[in-house]
Amino acid sequence: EDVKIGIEMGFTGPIETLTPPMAQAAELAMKEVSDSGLFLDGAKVVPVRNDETCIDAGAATAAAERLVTSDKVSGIIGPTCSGATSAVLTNVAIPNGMVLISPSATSPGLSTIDSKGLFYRTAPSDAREGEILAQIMTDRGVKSAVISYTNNDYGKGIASSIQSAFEKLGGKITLSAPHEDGKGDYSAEVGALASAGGDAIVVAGYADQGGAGIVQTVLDTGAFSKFVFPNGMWGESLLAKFGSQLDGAFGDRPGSDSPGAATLLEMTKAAGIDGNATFVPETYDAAAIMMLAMQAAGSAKPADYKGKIMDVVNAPGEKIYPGELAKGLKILKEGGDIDYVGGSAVEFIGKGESAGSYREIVVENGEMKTVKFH
Amino acid sequence: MREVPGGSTTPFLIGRAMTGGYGGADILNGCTIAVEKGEIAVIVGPNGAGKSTAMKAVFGMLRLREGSVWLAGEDISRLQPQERVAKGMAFVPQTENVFTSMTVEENLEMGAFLRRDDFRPTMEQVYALFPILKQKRRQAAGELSGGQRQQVAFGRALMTEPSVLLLDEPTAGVSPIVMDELFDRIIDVARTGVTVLMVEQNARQALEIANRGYVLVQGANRFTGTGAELLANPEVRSTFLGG
Amino acid sequence: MIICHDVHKHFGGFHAVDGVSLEIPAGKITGLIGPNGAGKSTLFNVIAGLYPPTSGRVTMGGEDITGLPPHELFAKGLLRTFQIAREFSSMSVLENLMMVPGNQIGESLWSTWTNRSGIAREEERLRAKAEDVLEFLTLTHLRDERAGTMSGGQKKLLELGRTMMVDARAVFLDEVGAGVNRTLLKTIGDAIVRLNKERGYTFCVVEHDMDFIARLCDSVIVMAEGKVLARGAPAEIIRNEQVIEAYLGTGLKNRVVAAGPAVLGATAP
Amino acid sequence: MSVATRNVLLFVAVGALIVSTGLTQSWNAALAIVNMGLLSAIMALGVNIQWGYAGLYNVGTMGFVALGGLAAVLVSIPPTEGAWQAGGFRILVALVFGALIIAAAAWVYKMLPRGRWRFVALAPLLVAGFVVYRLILDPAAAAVEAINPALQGNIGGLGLPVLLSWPVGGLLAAGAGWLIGKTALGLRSDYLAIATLGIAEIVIAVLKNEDWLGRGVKNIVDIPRPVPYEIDLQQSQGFLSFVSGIGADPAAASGIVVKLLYAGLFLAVLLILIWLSQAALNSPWGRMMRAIRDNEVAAAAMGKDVTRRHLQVFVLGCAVLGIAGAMLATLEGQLTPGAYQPLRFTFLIWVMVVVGGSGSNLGAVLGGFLIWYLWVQVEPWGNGLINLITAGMAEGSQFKQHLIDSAAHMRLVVMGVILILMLRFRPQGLIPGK
Amino acid sequence: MDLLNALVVFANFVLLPGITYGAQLALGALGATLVYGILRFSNFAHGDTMAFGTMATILVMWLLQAAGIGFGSLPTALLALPAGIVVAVLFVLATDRLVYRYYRRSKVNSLTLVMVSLGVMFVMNGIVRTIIGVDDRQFADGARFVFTAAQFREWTGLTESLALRTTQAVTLVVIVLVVAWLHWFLRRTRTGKSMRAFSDNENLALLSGVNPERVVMIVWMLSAALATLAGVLYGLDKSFRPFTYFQLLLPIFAAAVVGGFGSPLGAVAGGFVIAFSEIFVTYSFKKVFGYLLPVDWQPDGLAQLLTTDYKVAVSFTVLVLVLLFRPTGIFRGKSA
Ligand SMILES: Nc1ncnc2c1ncn2[C@@H]1O[C@H](COP(=O)(O)OP(=O)(O)OP(=O)(O)O)[C@@H](O)[C@H]1O
Ligand SMILES: Nc1ncnc2c1ncn2[C@@H]1O[C@H](COP(=O)(O)OP(=O)(O)OP(=O)(O)O)[C@@H](O)[C@H]1O
Ligand SMILES: [Mg+2]
Ligand SMILES: [Mg+2]
Repeated sequence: EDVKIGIEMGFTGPIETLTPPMAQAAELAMKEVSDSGLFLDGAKVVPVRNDETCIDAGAATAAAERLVTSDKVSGIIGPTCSGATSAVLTNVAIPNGMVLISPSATSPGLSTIDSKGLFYRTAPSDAREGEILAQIMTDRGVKSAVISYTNNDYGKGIASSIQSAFEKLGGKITLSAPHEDGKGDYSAEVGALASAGGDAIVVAGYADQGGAGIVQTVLDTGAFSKFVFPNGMWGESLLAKFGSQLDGAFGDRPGSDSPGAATLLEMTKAAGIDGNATFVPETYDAAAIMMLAMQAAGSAKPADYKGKIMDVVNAPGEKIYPGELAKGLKILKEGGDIDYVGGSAVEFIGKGESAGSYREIVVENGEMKTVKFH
Repeated sequence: MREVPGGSTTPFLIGRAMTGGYGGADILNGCTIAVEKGEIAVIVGPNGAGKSTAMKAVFGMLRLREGSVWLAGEDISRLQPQERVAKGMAFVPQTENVFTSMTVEENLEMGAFLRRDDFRPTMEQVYALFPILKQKRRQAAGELSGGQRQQVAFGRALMTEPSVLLLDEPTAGVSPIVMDELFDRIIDVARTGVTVLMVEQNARQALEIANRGYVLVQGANRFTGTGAELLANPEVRSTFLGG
Repeated sequence: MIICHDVHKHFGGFHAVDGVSLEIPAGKITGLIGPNGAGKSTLFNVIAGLYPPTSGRVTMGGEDITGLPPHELFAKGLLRTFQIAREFSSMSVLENLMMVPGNQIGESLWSTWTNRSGIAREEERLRAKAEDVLEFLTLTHLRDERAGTMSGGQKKLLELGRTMMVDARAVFLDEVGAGVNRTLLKTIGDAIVRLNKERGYTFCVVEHDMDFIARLCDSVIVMAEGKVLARGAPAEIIRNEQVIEAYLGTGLKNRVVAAGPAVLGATAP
Repeated sequence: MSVATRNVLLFVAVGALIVSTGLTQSWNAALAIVNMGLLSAIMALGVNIQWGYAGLYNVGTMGFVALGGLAAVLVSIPPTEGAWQAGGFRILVALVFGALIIAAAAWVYKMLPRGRWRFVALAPLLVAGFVVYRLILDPAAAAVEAINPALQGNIGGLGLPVLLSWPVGGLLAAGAGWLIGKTALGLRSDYLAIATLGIAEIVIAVLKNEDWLGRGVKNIVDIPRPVPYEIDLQQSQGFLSFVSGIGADPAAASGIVVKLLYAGLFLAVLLILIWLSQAALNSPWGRMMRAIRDNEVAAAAMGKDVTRRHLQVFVLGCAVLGIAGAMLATLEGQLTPGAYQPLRFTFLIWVMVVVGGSGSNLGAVLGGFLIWYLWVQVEPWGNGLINLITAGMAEGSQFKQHLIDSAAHMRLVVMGVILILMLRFRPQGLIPGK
Repeated sequence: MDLLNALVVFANFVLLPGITYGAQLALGALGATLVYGILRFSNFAHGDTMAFGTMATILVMWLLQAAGIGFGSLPTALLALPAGIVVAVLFVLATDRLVYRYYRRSKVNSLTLVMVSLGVMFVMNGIVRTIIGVDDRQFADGARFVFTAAQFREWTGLTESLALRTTQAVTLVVIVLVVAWLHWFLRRTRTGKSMRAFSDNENLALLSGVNPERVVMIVWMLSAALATLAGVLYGLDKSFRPFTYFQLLLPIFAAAVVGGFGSPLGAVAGGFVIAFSEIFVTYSFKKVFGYLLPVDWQPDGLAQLLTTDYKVAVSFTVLVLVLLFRPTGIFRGKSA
């Protein structure tokens, strides 16, 4: 019997540029599992896409309701925006005992919801990333900086964690100001940031959203010459757009020295997916984890497999990388134990949040280069 | 139905047995209005009789259920208003007859919209007729007094240099002195061969200059005759002309 | 009743009303005439609170009413009609009349929820009154039509009808006659006289139909170019050379004479 | 067909759409639509009061809905420990001070004649007032925001029952509406529209950036409920035995019960509001409002106080929107300022009003249900459309893949086409108003 | 020297960006204001018309680039612009034929038309995204700068610097030409006058012999052409993304309204009001004061009237204030 998995993401609305490769990555994992023939007695996994609209919690809830009660999915990858995520979690997932694995929700506020073990996220939490980025900045001799963050829970969270960590290390943030995504003009923001001044500008946004607008305006006006990018900014599109103008920019991305990230990049490339886009590894991993947990439980019922999610992600067990899902399925079938690493080196802590390990990236000749792992 | 005025030869402009309305009940009930070339015809009647509706019907702004409109021996019932303008017809509606946001001069220019020749002389004539308009030519027509607007509306129609002039209560709200000017001018215009059809409530003055008069009641012809005949008819006088 | 003290109204550099002082005596019918653009409607608008005057004062029964908003003037019993009819075009003719009386119980939001029977009774009364007015104006058959679909003259009648819905002290009529059938206008004139005689309404009437003015008015004020040109009894005014030159023209005299002296004789002393 | 029967049929038709969702998808999905439909109906009612009755073009709907949501937070969530001591009181002082400054400015504005002196007096008053206000507010706000910022950082609420927040939301929005009405109602049509839109954007900006108030973009996700949680029902013995008695699935049944409870509450509010608005509309008050909408100058000349009535209607409409906003936050259990976007909370509501028939309360309700239904249901239709189009295409063709990837956008296309068609056949709306 | 530096900083971060952004908003607002002024409704599909026209231009540009055709130091997109305009015009005329004409003939009220345009907006939204996708696209080629910040510093030797982008220069030239032409066209030409007459009183225009279909057609053509022009110039300067273009709708309407809806000059004034109130009020004068004031007078803080958090709020506050004193906009626009 086929297993349906819902993919509920903001296909229209503010983050519509981010979601298509994410959904494709999830479907890539599902195809891999289906093709292996090893999943739950040879079951196929069928993805069901649904639009969460990002901004409309009501529509997101309705869509999720439809996924659960009409499409009868066995789990949901998503939602992607925090408002939709919390609404779907409290109003649909928890009442119906449905498992949600969000590849992109990072807000600490979500942990206040008593999710009954139904909610997981593969994107690492903001706090950890802030510490690492602050460390990298200090190591690279940045003494003072400004932060421009996207005005949502992710942006605000990461900005404040960078600021506090950086100031603890003796640096100075001269101004931390938000920018709105999807707006036309960022001159005002850059004007204020430039006045505040500093060695570098941290752009805590999204690569093809307001973040790109800020970068563009900074480059155009010559306000700063050194960029620092947290995870959300590292996308192929950013480099395609600005190329070697960004030389010298640095930052961090989730990832480990494990070969997973590189493998996934190869796989996505082969499938015609933009593997460098934001949250693509996290989404692949989210889908993979869900299916592996089903396999471990030997059942696609949320109530059965939700308890297995922590087990398949965390040690002990055989490490499983992207492209090795068949291997993982096999081990689990045989009753073995696995430690899913995936493309983002995912590791769950607490109530199902990703611990996250990071790689340090610099731009050289318009190309991303990993220089170190943290 | 009454016989077509003018006997067997078709009049220059005729709305024949017109029946129709605005979608609900018929407003016009088989009324016939005709004018000869270079003559003045006046329609009078109580308020709501359908006089304005008849004018609109002649100008093609109302879909007729029955009846037809003929101009110079040609059936123009199917023509759009702007096509009738091209045929030399001009119409001054009873209300909303100026472009309020445009200046007086632009209003006059719009009157000459279809003219390709030099209309400056005609404009000078209009200004000579209504000197106040010249003074106010740069002012928006919406800022004029009621009577001044009527002058603009009339002037706009003159600018067309029409061969048929339809006027719906041109003298409503104009002062006596201007009214005299207007009637004089209407006579002049008719003398140059222009056919004039007008609705008037200043009916006595209007009928005095009319070659032909129609009394319309509930969308049908009640009395028809020369202006003098109607003026002389005591029933018409007391019921429709205010004694 | 209503006194204007040196009222000015300027539009940009243009002096539409240029220092008008006049009195509209209580309980009388006063005519206001003058060439097009003399400033009659503008003066009306100043008195009725539609425009604030540039300078000058307006008093009503000794009380300063300069610049009061229209609805307060209405409450004080000052009513006006508009030269270019302003009906409530999407409402029925009957509703156009029924909405007029002020301080209806049903206009308070609270009583629409609490005092529904009171409202119903009041509506009955208003409806009866409105029907009377419609009957008088020969508009009964249009009672439930949308006012916007009325003919030009019918709209004028409705304008007048609205002033008949309430007990007014002073009524300002701006060319109610333009576009109204002359036979009906006579009846209207009679009604105005009756309201004036029986209920003591004060009227100020702008009209270009001299027969009408002559028949109705106790006295006439002539305006030209924003100023008062002359005032006096109708018969005097009609013979005033200045007025003839500025306003009446010579044609009219001829016509009035042609129509017979009876017309003038009605009010001539 | 009489008007009444046609209206009944229209409601039956929309009801049938929702029931068919219940049959083909699930009753939970159908009830979710009903609940949001009820809320949409109330919002549409609010807009209809302003637009349909008085012709006031308020495009700031989202701001008032958001204020209602804020009320839900301020009333229902428990106070943050230590927040009041840390800075809450000083914030209060700052706000009172700010209000005083504005009052003083208004007073000065009234007292001084037009001209330069007014400006000379006002400018320093406002600037100095603003600086002092910020001097009091900023440190206090920072202190509050420093309290456990990852999870709190706000002053919290009063910890009262959330139902109380519905009237409070109405009052809050009405208060804001009064302020706005006082200043902006002199504007006409599209100018009023853009001004109200601007003010709504300002409200949203405050909600987004003043973290001490409602956590800003960090969102509040745990507004308590007036009805039991499904999960608690699923664990209650009585409920389980009841469910097994009728042979239903406990998860689905608990969802249905909770939604029905919400629906009952919402329906009660809607019915009260409808009764109140119908009574007002079909009375001389309503006639007066129609006259004002039709021709303000004439209405004023007929003794109607246009300004006052506009303000009255504006405030009432805002109050209804505020109530709906509080109810929405209650239903969703969260306040997410980023979600208050014009498309969703202004224009969609306007579509409901116009499609329903502006000026008609029943129309607004019908439009609310119908448009909400479409808003959430066109997505599968869009997908279906794409499947239909691509069915005949060669497997694996790039174009086909492209179209399939674009399926999400078909939702917009279908929505647009339906809107256009609906207006084409009934440009006056389904149940036209007077 | 310090004075110069202060000026340059100010110019680089306030003046130039403000002028450019203002001009971009103005261009967008022109098309919207034209439709409002003459067809008498707020066209919500205008933002998407911009997106559509830009998309058409980009597609043509790709063809040109594939054929190896360029435009020297100017962006190739400008070469493709005429074709883009033609496509957009055709598309918009088709919407008029298929959608708007029916409503116009049945004389529905303007709010219904607004809602219809909302429907058209949804459809165009979907079409654009389906054809070109949702991604951010940078399509400016040629020389991006007339002079860069580094060049400027080299020439002048100042500490502060200034950069001028090609697109900024082009936008400014275009806006001046377009507004002058439009003003002349509406006020002086026969067609222009007939359009104003049509908007004033449709029936009477008909009586004067104006062909309404022609007027409507010209309005749509102009509005589509202006939208495409605005969209392409904007996209060259920033980048093209359907969602951003959709979001531009609000500031564009704000600009049109604050300037006086229906007035081309107003659209320009409005564009600058909106742009400068965003940029100026939230600008931090710290650096400028740093050059101008003696050391011990210098502010500790950012010397900012309001933080950029409130950028949107500020521009709308300015807008509301302008409207309070000028209820129908700076240039006394129309009100329905
Ligand atoms: N809003 C305005 N702006 C500029 N000028 C105006 C305005 N309103 C009126 N005027 C001018 O003021 C003068 C007086 O106008 P008003 O309407 O008072 O005349 P009137 O005496 O009522 O004339 P009529 O008999 O034609 O109705 C006219 O010349 C008119 O052009
Ligand atoms: N647009 C319309 N829609 C529906 N009915 C209309 C419309 N215009 C006029 N009518 C009706 O048609 C009838 C005749 O109107 P019309 O304007 O032709 O009268 P009229 O003879 O010109 O009167 P008046 O002397 O008052 O101008 C009136 O009863 C009026 O109510
Ligand atoms: Mg008529
Ligand atoms: Mg007048």
